[in-house]
Amino acid sequence: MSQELLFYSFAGLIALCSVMVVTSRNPVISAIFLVGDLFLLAGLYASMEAHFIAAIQILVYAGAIVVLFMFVIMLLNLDPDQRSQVQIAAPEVGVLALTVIAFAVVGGMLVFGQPTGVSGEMTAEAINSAGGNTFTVGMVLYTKYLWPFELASMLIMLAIIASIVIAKKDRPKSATEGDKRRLAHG
Amino acid sequence: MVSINHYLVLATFMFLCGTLGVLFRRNLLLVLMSIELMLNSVNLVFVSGSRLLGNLDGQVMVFFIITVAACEAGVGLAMVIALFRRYGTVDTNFLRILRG
Amino acid sequence: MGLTDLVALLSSDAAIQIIASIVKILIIVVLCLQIPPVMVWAERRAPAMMQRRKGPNRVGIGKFRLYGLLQSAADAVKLIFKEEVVPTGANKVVYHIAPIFSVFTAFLVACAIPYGNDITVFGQQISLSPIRLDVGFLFILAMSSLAVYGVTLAGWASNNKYSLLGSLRASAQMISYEIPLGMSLIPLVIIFGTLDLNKMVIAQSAFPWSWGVVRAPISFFLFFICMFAETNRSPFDLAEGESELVAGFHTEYNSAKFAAFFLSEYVAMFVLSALAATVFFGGWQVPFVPYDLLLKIAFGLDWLAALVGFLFLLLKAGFFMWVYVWVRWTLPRFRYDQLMALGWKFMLPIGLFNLLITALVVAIFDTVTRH
Amino acid sequence: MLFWLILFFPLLGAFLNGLVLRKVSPTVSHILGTSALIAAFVCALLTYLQFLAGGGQAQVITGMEWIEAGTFKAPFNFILDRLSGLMLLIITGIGSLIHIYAGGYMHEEKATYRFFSYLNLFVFMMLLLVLGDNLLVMFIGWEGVGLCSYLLIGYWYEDDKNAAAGMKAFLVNRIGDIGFLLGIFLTFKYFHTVSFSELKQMILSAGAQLNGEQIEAIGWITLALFVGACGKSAQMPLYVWLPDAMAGPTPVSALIHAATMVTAGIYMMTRLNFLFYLAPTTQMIVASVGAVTALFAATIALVQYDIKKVLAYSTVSQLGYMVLGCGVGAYSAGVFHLFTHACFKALLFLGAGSVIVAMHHKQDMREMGGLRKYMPVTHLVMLIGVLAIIGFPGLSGFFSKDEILWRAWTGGDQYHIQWGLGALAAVCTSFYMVRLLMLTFYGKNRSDHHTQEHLHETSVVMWGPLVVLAILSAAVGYLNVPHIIHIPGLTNLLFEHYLDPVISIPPQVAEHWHHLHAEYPQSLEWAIMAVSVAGMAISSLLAISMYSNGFGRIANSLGSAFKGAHRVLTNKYYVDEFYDSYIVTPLRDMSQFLWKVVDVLIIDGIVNGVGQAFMLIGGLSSFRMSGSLHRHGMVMVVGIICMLTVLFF
Repeated sequence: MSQELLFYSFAGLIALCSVMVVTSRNPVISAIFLVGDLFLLAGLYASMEAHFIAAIQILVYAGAIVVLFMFVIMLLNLDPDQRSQVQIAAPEVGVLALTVIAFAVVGGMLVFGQPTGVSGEMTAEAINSAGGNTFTVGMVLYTKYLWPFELASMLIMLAIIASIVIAKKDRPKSATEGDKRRLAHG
Repeated sequence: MVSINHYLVLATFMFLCGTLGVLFRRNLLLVLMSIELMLNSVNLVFVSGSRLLGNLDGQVMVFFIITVAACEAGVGLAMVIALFRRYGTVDTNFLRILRG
Repeated sequence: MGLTDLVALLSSDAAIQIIASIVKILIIVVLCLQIPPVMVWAERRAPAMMQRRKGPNRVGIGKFRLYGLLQSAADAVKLIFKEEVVPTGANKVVYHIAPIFSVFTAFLVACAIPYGNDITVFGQQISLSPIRLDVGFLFILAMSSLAVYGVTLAGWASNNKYSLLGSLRASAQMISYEIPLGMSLIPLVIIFGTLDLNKMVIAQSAFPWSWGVVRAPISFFLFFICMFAETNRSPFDLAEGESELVAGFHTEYNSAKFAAFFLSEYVAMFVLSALAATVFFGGWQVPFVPYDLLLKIAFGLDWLAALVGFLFLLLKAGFFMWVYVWVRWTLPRFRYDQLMALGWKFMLPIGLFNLLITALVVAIFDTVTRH
Repeated sequence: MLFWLILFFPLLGAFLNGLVLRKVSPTVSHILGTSALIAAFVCALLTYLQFLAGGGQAQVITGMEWIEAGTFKAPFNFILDRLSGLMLLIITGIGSLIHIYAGGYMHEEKATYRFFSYLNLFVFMMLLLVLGDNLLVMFIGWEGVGLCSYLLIGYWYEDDKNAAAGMKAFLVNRIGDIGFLLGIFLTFKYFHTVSFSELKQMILSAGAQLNGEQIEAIGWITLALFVGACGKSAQMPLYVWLPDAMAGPTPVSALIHAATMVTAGIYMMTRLNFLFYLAPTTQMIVASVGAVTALFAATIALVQYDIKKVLAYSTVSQLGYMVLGCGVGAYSAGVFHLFTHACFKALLFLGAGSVIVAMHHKQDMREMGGLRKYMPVTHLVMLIGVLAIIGFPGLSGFFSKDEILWRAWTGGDQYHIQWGLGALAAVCTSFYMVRLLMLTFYGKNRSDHHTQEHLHETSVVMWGPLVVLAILSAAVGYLNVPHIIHIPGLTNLLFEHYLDPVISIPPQVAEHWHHLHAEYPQSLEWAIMAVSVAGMAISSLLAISMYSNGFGRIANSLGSAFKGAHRVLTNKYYVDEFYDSYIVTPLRDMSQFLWKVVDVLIIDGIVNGVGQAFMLIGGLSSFRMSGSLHRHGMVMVVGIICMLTVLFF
């Protein structure tokens, strides 16, 4: 009972936040709702006994990624007229309708679907007796997924270097003639 | 008891929001945020699946997705900044360098 | 519903836990609300002491002046009853949300500190921290990483360039020092083998030579520096360098919302002090008195023992609070590039190195003891 | 563990010198490079002593897996037996001495980190070559030493001549490498293994009767491998690179082009002696090539003026002896000559290097003379070196060279011609070596005033190693005293017995060889020895009389009397010119054709054409590209929806 209450309240808020992320005119508001979304999702994870993922979700997603978004938004400090307007033309409307319908169909299928799959051994009780969620996830991560884990660290290294190289302000580059022509064209 | 269907439907809805954000928002930052939304919906599916099947691989996968998302956000935002420096805008209406 | 039903409902296991949680949260909130006045008083009296002057000592009730302690109460009253001014260009919603966010995250972290060993009430085991998770350690890191939002949003929403600059500085600083902070704490996790803070405290025992500060001195050194940087305190208080940025991110805030920022800043200081005490100085352990012995001394009453432990925790945290004030009136301010260079080029490499060494030593020690 | 350190130290030295410590002073790089090698030598010595104490049985040291495909296996396994143990000591020991010396020789250079890095890498590769338990690991070392040789010959690459010499060495070696590779392929095809130990077991085990096809294959395998050996060990007709290789610094000439790398061919043939024993035709070819090379190079050396060129041709000639030894089945004699030659030729090169340093990098002997009084130590050690190489009785060359000649005579009647060529080459050797000594150290000094003023003995860093090498050159001969001479306290033919476990005559031909050894009387051996010593003495005296005071009357009149022959010899039989006009030029023309016509016109045309065609097609269809991110995204989403629809319904 309380589980369902929890789920429905969280789910409702998540849905609301998701809609607000996409529809807010102001990117900062979007980012705030994104944080809310992530926070609520972390709550859902925690309710599913995935404490480690919940903590990581807040630590990395809310604590780092969205902060980065916020930073960039403030750094760019867009003029109000540059805050985007949704342009609606005929093809857009068609695609919008099609997408919504397609997702509605998928959602409908999911409501009545029956899950199938091979059950593993790590049920909630097994996890608790084996030393808790963090411990068991760690064991899986550092044994079965050791190499992917190392690769992921390599990926992060690459991303750090790439970000620095891309965003570095080495010498002021103004738009070339060709770029200006294209911009004027577009 | 909350069944997995609940989570899946919620994830589908989040994914829909993300998709529409990518398709219709003209601000590159918003596009990136929408992508984060989509990734999160997938994470939700993984975690709920992990609980349903009693298999921790799903949670490990979420861990990796978060890693990749961090990289994606870092590089993506760096590109947004570079674009803004060069063209003075992050509105995709004005960024049509690949126009044929 | 009759009275007996009500009693039955109230004495059910779940109800006891819920009531206990509410009580715990109330205690924490009340405790945290007392921090700023006391600290403001301390921050006035301490420099006075250092500079051989008197400091505030007049305000009192009648003849009871309490060394000027009531000056803070008077200030608080004045602050809250001031007129609220909202800048015209501000983003109203975000402007109002920001201080709430700030206080919220600060209190959340404060809720995860173990204030004492578990006690048994009505046959129910109750832990003395409102939020008790087996990943409590991660929870604290996660929540303190959210503190940056309050600062960032406040600066942005104020629509003031000094606020924005201050908030950018502050948030960049907090993000930068969060990494060495985490790096300095992870070796402790390796050493104690748990993410549960209360278990960490128990693992440290009552004897100072097995406390975290002895086992991981470099970690403590890093943590100690990060404590100041994370809370934007002197000597790292560039975010509100008065001579440069008016007052930093809260330039445009006044009255109760300013008080909220004030509150959250001091709560954050308290939380970090308490965390330092918990992780490095044995938390609620009474030095040289093991918990079993303490329990015997306390006539076998676990709540009394927990109370004593709680007081010792406050004592230890209070020491660090005092160090905050002490340092503020002793050291000059850093330059911004120095701050960043210190964080990224000095603290982070040392933190990584320390982590590596600790992991190696623990691994070797484990292997040796196993065979 | 110790064994791995032998390989590790030179590699570490190369790594540190080449990649890490590039900015340090020459002294530091010298100390680093040298100490890496000395450490390797100490490890090698300890390993070797351990190995001998363990009874000296061959052992395979298992490294890591390398290539595995089906039945083909080439792991990084190493073999430690008496042969590779000896080579280990030669390479690291003489290498250490030369490293020490190089510090003095190169001290005026600026970027010596490059030099010492290459040198250490060379030693590592050479160790790999020597220690590898299969043909492929040996091939890595084989190519690696070739590479280092190329890099070191062209060390002073600013000079086009040096760069060209390096290139020449590299290209000529390629021809030999093709032979070597063919040999590896054939070995695997017919024996299904490339491992030495497995191959040896397969050939020697009495039960394994080889079929006719395999016997025939052995002929071709050995021939192909011998082509490889020809390239690396500078035999006819592939010797041309070695004299040019003297463009490199002198320590390089001493280490690579005299003591170690060029002996790789002899080492390889000895390692595979059980195969060569089964191929009499190849052995005949090997012996003939060796003998012809020995004489051919010796005659060229008679008239050279460049001190290093003389030594280079002398090296080619001496290598010819070793090959001759292998060809007549006297592998232990060949390896023994390799050993003594490594000592005295390193000594001669390093001595020549001292002279060159003293002469301010002038190498022409016509400008030298009378250096005895300026450089007494160098003179003394050079004298020992010359006496050793010409086979003066009692010094090392006497024992090793005579052993080869004796074994050539007794190898069977078909080898008497080769013996004759070898004996003639020995006569020439003593002539040109004594000539070198005379022109350099005796008579009047012919250099200009400025050079003369600065003539002096070199530093101890340089002459120290020379003294050690001189002692070695004098002494190592007593390891293999022929059985007709009795020296109290010394066992005869110590070295030959030492190598017995390595030299394994297959059962099929064992009888023939044992038969050969038995039948010759002692008096014949005395006679052969007398012939060599007499020839040596006569030609030495001739040289002394001709060159005791510069170019005397006899020398000039002889030169003018045989003008034609002199010119041919001075121009090295026109071999380089022959190669140039009949091989290099046609090849270059063909390459020009391939480049200008086939590559640029046809291949590039096709490639660019394909690209341009796509550009054209892309340009035609590019009008659909709106450049709008969202349009593209929408198309993608619609596509995914369509695909899912098709999949589900």
